[in-house]
Amino acid sequence: MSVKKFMYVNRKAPYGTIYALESLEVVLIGAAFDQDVSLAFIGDGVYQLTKGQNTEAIGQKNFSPTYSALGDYDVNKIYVEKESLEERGLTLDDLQHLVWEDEDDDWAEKDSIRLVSRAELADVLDEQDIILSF
Amino acid sequence: MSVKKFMYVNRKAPYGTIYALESLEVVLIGAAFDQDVSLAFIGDGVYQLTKGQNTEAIGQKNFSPTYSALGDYDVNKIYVEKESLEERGLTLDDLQHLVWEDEDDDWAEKDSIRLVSRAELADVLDEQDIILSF
Amino acid sequence: MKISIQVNEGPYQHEASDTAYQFTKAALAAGHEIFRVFFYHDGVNNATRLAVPPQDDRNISAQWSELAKENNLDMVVCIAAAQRRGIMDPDEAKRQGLDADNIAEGFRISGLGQLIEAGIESDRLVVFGD
Amino acid sequence: MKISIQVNEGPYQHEASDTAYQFTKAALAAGHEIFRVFFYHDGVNNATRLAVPPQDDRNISAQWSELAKENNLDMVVCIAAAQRRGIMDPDEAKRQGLDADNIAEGFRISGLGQLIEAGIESDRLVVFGD
Amino acid sequence: MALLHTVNKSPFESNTFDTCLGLAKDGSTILLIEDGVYAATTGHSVAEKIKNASGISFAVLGPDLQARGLEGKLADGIKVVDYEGFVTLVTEHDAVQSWL
Amino acid sequence: MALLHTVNKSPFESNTFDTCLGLAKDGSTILLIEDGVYAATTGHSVAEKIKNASGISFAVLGPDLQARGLEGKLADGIKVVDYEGFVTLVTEHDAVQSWL
Repeated sequence: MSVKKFMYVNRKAPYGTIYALESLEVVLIGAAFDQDVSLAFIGDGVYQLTKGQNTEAIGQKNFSPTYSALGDYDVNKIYVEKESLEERGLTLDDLQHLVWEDEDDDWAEKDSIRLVSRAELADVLDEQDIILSF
Repeated sequence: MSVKKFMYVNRKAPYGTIYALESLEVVLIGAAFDQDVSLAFIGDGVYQLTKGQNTEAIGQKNFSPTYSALGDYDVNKIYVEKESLEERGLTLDDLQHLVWEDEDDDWAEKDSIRLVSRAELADVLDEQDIILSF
Repeated sequence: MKISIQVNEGPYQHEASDTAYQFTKAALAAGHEIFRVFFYHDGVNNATRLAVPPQDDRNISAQWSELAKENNLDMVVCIAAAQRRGIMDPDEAKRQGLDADNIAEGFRISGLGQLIEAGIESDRLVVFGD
Repeated sequence: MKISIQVNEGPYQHEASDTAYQFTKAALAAGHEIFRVFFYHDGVNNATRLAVPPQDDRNISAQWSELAKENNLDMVVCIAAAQRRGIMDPDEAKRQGLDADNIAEGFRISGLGQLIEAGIESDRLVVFGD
Repeated sequence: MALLHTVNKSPFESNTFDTCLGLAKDGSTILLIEDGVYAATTGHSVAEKIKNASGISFAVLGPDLQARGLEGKLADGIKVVDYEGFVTLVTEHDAVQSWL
Repeated sequence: MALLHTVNKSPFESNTFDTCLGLAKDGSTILLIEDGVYAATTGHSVAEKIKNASGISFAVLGPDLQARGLEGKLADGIKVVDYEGFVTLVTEHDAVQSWL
């Protein structure tokens, strides 16, 4: 069976709604299916990746550490829209540093996050076979 | 017991979500409690009052005729924000003509809808005791 | 002060019920009276006893049930909204000819008049939703 | 063509489930195969059999159940989302030590792998939500 | 490749329509459904954006437009489809992106 | 009379914050909660709107700000409250308008 291009589009902030958490659950399960997986963080979706989340006082589970485990599941194409960050006064430094180890390059550690312009992201979306939206 | 000023704030379009319908259900029940009732339609809430709604093809119940019954329940202070209409390319002519009969004026038929500016509406909101939001 | 709470969204999908719960707890701790918590719209879904969230997550329905028990809270679920969405107490289930019910401890099903009454009787009404 | 559907919201609160239902019906009428309808997030709340909406309103859960029966549809409810929100089939209810279940006819509870599989096996996946 | 984009939010309440428009490529179609149909009407700033998006096709779900009483205000150049037409659009495009 | 307004939506995704700002009178307080707390951070267009709304007091729910990892980006002049402080704000104002 041929491999399909799966894209998970994340546009919602974490904790205010459950979509970020449950989207991550699909991504983890989906990683076992050996498809060509990408994640896009657009609009408020970029807030899912901020450093230093501490949910103790709101009584919800802090699921942000899970993003750093994605590399271990071979989920390493994480597109972050540049314009979305800028509109929100954020830079890459405000986000977690997500990495993966490249088996084909002597396990070199590489960045998972690809900062892309809106136009570049439009091209990436256009190539997908299956787009899951949350 | 003294009469309280109750305000129902409607900011959501009909049918896409249930808030408009269920808000109307509270208003009808609340009318029996002899309080000082007002309704405000702000933002997409103004779409609740459009003429000519026909829900047959989406399979939902058309509840828009209920708005014209509000006058019979002595609910006759219906504030519509002027700026919200204008932003959406609408005028009062696009909305239902809602009326009530004034017992103290020989049952004269009067308009229920009060077209108000944002600043006027801010004053009305400011006077309320209880604001129910949907 | 006498405060009532309205919850318009179900558990987990939106933070509304969490915030309402934390607010209610804080109001009680500060010595205020909670006249009533009214669950409307999808808020009725907070009243299920069949939820089994993961062990490392909170059980929102159970939190409300406990808070009600400890503080003798009046937690009312709108009957019309509950019937639409399948939240049933034993009496309603029987009346509707259903073979099961799912309401959690501490919640009672009643009419929208209870929300209006809460507005009349309370000094403040605070609405949580989406 | 082989099409799968994902429903992210519960009945009534959002139009998503209505639109998904009308779309599914139209796709079947046009001769397409519906590989699977997957209910995720609050979408799992469509699977209750305890809903009793007003007589002049549609019964969304019952509509799905009928459509499934007539067309042999595979309607899958995400187990993790269902456990959080209190949608239970008899087996799950038993395993969790609960005294009731509430799943409607035609729905089955299973894992998220079923959604991925639907994406792999179908020519199109269409998502309905909020 | 050409995507079918669906938008189900009012352009006056949410940034979803603008986000979709920013990421839709020439040759793709944007289908307005549910509360998204308000973008398909005339006389406001959103109508201008649609008029200027020349490389993109626009369609609107007729049942949702009728429900909201706005059939008479439909802007020029937007194709009205029913649920069957929605299905056809899905099959005619290579994939579907639902902007939720 | 002075109202307490709560806003629980991101100002970047929804018009709720702008609507609230347009209808809040001088002397009232706007409390940012849940996804509304993003309005309380610095470095974007919304921060300017808050700075210019001189007659209105702004507060933000600390637990929601911490959850989102944005405590370090809090704009000047916005008071941080916990749930107890939220309750106090409710009692100190004459009524509460939740902008949902």
